[in-house]
Amino acid sequence: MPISILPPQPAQYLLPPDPDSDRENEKVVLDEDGDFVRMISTPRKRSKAIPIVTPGEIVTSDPQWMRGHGTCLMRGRDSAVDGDDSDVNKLLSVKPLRARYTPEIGDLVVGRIAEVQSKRWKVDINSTLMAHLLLSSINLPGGILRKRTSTDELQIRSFFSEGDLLVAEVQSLFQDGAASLHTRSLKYGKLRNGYFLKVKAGGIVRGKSHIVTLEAANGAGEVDVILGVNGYVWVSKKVTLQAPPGGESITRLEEEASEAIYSNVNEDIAPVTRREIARVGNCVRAMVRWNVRVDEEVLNAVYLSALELEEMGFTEEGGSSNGPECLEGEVGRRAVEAGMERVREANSKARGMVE
Amino acid sequence: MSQNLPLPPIALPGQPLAQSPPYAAGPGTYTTQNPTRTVITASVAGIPRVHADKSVSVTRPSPSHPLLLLPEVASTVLARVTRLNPRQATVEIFAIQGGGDGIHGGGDGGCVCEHTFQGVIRAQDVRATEKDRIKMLESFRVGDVVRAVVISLGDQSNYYLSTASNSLGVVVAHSDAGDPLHPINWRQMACARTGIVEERKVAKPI
Amino acid sequence: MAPLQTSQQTGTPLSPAELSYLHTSLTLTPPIRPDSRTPTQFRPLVAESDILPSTNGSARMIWGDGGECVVGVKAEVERNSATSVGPRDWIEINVEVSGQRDDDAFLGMTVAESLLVPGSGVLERLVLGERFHWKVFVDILLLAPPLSHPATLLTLTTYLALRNTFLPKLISEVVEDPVFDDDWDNALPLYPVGKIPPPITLLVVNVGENIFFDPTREELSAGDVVLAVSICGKKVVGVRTLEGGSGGVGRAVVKRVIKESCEVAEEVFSNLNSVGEGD
Amino acid sequence: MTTAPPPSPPPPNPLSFPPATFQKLAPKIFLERHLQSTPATRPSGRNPDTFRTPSLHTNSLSHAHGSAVVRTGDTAVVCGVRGEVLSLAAGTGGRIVVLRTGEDGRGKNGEGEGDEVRERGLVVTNLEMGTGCSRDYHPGPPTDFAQAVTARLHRLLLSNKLISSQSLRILDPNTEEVKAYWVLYIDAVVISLDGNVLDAAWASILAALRSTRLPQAYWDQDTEVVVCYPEVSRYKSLDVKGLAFTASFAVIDLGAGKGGKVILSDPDEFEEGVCGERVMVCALEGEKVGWIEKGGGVGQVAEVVECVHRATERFKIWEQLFAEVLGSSG
Amino acid sequence: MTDRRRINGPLEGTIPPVFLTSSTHKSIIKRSPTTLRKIFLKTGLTPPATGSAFLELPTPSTHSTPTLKLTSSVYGPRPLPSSTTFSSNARLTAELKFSPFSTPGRRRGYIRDGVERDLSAQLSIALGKSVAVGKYPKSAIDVFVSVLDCEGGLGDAGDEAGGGVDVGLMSVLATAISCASAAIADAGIECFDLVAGGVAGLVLEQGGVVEEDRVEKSLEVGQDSDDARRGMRKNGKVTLVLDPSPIDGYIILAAAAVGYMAARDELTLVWTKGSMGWDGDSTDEVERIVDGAITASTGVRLVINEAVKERLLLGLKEMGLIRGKAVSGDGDAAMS
Repeated sequence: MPISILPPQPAQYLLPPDPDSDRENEKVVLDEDGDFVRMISTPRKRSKAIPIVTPGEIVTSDPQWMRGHGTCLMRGRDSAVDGDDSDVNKLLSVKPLRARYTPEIGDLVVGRIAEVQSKRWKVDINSTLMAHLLLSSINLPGGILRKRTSTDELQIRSFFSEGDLLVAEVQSLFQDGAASLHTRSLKYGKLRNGYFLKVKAGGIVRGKSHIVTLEAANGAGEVDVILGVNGYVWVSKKVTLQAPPGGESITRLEEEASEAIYSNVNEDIAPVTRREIARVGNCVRAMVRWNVRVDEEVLNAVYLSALELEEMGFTEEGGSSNGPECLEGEVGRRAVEAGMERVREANSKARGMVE
Repeated sequence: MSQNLPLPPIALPGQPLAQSPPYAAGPGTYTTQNPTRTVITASVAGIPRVHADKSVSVTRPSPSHPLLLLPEVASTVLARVTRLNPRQATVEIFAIQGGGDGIHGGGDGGCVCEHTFQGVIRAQDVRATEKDRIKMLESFRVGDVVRAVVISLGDQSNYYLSTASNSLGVVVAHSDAGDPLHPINWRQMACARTGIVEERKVAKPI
Repeated sequence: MAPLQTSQQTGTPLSPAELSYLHTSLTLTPPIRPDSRTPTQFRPLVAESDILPSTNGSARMIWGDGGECVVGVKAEVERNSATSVGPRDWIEINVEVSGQRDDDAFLGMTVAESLLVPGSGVLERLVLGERFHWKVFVDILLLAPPLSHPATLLTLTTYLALRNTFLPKLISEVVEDPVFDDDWDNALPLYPVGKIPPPITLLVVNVGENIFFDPTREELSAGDVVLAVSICGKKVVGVRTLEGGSGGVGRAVVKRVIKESCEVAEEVFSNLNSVGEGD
Repeated sequence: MTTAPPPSPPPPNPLSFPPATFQKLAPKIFLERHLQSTPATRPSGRNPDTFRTPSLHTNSLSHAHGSAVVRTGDTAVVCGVRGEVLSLAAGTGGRIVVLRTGEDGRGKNGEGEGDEVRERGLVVTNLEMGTGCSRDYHPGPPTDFAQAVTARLHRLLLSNKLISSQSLRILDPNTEEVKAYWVLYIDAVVISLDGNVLDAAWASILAALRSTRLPQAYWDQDTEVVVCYPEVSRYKSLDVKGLAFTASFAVIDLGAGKGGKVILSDPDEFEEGVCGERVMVCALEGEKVGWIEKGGGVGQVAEVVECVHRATERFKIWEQLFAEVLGSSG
Repeated sequence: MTDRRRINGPLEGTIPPVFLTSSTHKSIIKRSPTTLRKIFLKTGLTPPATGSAFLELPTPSTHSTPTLKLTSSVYGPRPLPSSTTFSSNARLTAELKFSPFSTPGRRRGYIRDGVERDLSAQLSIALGKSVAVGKYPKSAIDVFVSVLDCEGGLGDAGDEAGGGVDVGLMSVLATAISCASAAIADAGIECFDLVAGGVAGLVLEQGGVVEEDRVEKSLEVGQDSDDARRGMRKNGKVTLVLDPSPIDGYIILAAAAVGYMAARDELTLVWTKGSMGWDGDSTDEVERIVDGAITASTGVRLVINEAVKERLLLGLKEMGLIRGKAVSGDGDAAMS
């Protein structure tokens, strides 16, 4: 079936899998512009119904709460604030679900070069303001110790030019909130060998690890997923740096790698790897679609569930012409649900072991 | 000149001229890949020629619009200074004298641009030595005509130019009073009428 | 100016590596689309019709990527004008893309050309006796432009709205001023079942030897040529070329694109016709 | 490489450039050098008092009532004249002008005629330069220059009273009342521009007007509309009175002792860019002058007199060309 | 819409003349369906432009029939306006404008309308795919086409075309492509191939029944409309006409305009109007009509080739002349 046309339905969200898991203190609420928002530090012991806060709504008048983002004070009282959870802290904020990304120092972001200036790049990181990347904040080919010369300025486009994708860390913030990025690490830099997708900024959890390596199925090798905190995601074939057989020094290795870091040419990627890259991308999209925030553990689980679903032959009901890796619509929901189930099981098992 | 390659007297865009293995694509041509072979094809209307190095080129005979040149890295250009500040001089490039391995760069005299291209000469690119002691006001004045070389395509609005060579620098200048200046040495020019000496980064007269 | 600008608000291009990855994936046999769809598979749509009670026909569609389109059809009685303008003006199409100042020439033209194709028979149904006719206003509002090109979303919504457009039944004589039956149950459909239906336009992109339907924005960028094929029933009623790619495309590909569009369109029609039947 | 006419000061700079580069480098000096040679020659090879040879074609457009293409050198203008009907019936509220054609003596109504054309706006002149005719003009709203030239053309047309309002009136055949007017839309489209657009545009307008044939129209009382006879044989030529031709000049001052002021007839784009001082003379039949414009500098009266002389010479060339192409029936 | 920067007509508004009986232009000379009209094409008529061309169709023209006349000029590569972002490719823009006096019926305004925007966009697509934009970084290539005269059939109000598809705009676009392509070649801008425009139409032969009637009737008696139409078309009443003119008086069922690069056998533009069946066999209508338009454009391509060559030969001659002149001591000037 080439096209599926569905009747409109009220917005659906998958509720957090386990009332007792860590994930539970996140709720879906409505924010200032009537968008859906997600609350952090939502009350644990409150009702199970999705609390939706609308602008102007008084959330609490309890003075022990501190006003955070997305809230304001009205004549001494907090408004648009909700929550009583004290185990994190007393700061209360309402975060819109659909919003631009607000950069914070230390965030790992994926960005796209929007403009090249004489000594810096302007980078689109899904924020209201373009991020800056200074020529001095990147690794130059020829090793870390290489001195920056004025020739580099003239060849600034040979490092990054308009449209190029990169992964970087937010190094500092300017007065106006614009981020300043750096790529001074081998794990940062230009992106190739893969596929870029964009989800809403709130879809990615700020967590420990944003560079996830999945063992892909069907002999596709390893797939790297870079989950930018800003909602930009890069899925690519894992490229391992082959240590030369002589066992040379690590600096030599770095130098060699850095020669290629600004290459625009992809390596050979087998079709089977491409297929799994697409599937991983679909998993991320489906998770965000069904409001499950993406981190390493859940992504892994959802990916496995998606594979299982394919094995079981479950695609769109009645349809057979869909791509087997496709996770649009109902299939995606099933995969995400199964993945969440998997996480829950793992969690309870782990708890069992502890107990 | 080469060897019995039958070329048409006039080539038009899209017209196949030669096969690539023996011959190479020169200015005014491009190559198309067939499954079996690579064909050198004309990309402008003009006279096809085979050169000694087995490259095939197509040149334009039209006298009114001989060449379509764009400033490229390494091409020598003539530019007029339009603005000056301590860090850089903004210029408009009005003639390209070739030099780069430009696709149309066959002509010796280069070409006059129908439209001027904006460029900048940064302070550090004025001369090759003592770069940190360069003063823009002692190198150029607004209205001077400068011979310079393109060092980068630069950003959306400016080409980056350099005059860091003996043959590069101011070639035509006028004094404050409007009299023409002529070069005395590499850093000074004098007025023939009044004898006033002004400072410039002077191009060595050819 | 450029038709694609409506969908690519940011002029930033894709990176060379990204483009080459996409291009290679899409030229494989079988091709791999970034979202694993098969070449002829569309992204799911949410659609409903008869949403605006004060119109003669209306529909709304939402695309997964946030694109949303509303179409309202309104009919008014108009006296045949003395300076013969011809029935071509009896249907007025207005495309408005939110956030865009000019009306979109490309989209408007595409819809108008396919809707008013000679032989469709729709203009004949607008005749009201000797001196009057229906004047139909088709207002197409793209509330939220989708990330890819809006042509498909827009024409599918228009199809739904027109399919559900009813005109009051004329009860007066041919020579009289028109008087209508005020019972809506007796109203006549603008496109009766069995007659030639309204057209839809499918966007098709080819990459190498492969042809893709409902392309996403990045698939459009990687494509060699993008065609908008309008289909009405089993007939092709218009083909237009969209911006994209350098270099031309072989005639065999163009013919194949048109042929496959017809095949795919049949299924799209049958799905569209079932909208609203479920409830 | 040879050197140009002897430069007066000793060459302080031995650098030499190809002429095209030199022209761009120092346009004024380039022009001066050319004019200081003997005989004084302009960069285009013309003498200072030589106009470019004009060519004229008429009636080559299918949908205009009159049309002409004028080319002088590299400046080319296409002009189309199109008549549309302005109805004076209901809606104009009491502004119906009743004029009996019988008593329309030229002397008596001479003044009123021009005013009728002017007041009702029966002539609509426009000059379009956004056609890619030259690198400086882009599509879109007309530039200041285009607007200024349009205004000058419009003024010339009205002030020379070339079009009699009589030929624009559409009458009720029974009462001989004026019920409607023809409005002439005169659109001059510049397709190639190398200076002096005014002369070429004006000539194209005049030729287009003289070639204009309007359908025979009358006021139909029953339907209250203006109706035209379709037969081409019943089309009538527009009554264009007399001839008038403009001649434009640019003036450059080479300085005392170096040749003084030089008047350049029919300047091209490059010369217009260099010379600030301009003169325009509109010459009429019988060695009369209809309009003189002078600006951009201070000049001797003799200069203007010289221009007038050249303009009357130029008039004869145009007159002959018009006679050849349009026939002598003025 | 009033335009304050132009002189406008009377505020009351004017209407084009209304005639007692409508006179329609019908061409007297009937061509055979596969004969193309003769084209006059000359390059270099707008010397200030980098490249230019003038096209007239048909030639020789007679006073009684309307003609299609357009000029095209090309500028560039020239610097992009400073407001645009860096581009490693040239940006090609095309602007097609109808002159106020070019169309039948009403006088056309100066402000760009939807038809002009649409044709301009299609023109830039057709040409842009042929130009080697990668050779000209940071530059703009601007193509202008002015339609001075056209044959009608534009689908405008008051411009009836006998119930079929209007091919006026299609032939304007196709000739604009050819003319602009010649101008691009004249300019010496590098391109993969020259694009020629061609139009073909499926025409209901004289005496055939206007299609909609037939469809309606067959539906009423419960027949499958497609079968009826296909039957009708297969019975030989439908002919393929190359280069149909709006004044030929044909009833055109479907028409296609293409931009075609003959040396590479590639299409840069396809635009069809009217309904075409696709019944799978090799003789179906889409195939016929696209192939027909390609055939038409191939004929036009030969004219473009000749026009471009002619100008080149002229250039060669001029070069000779100029060399002679330089020897006699004119031309160069020393710098002071």
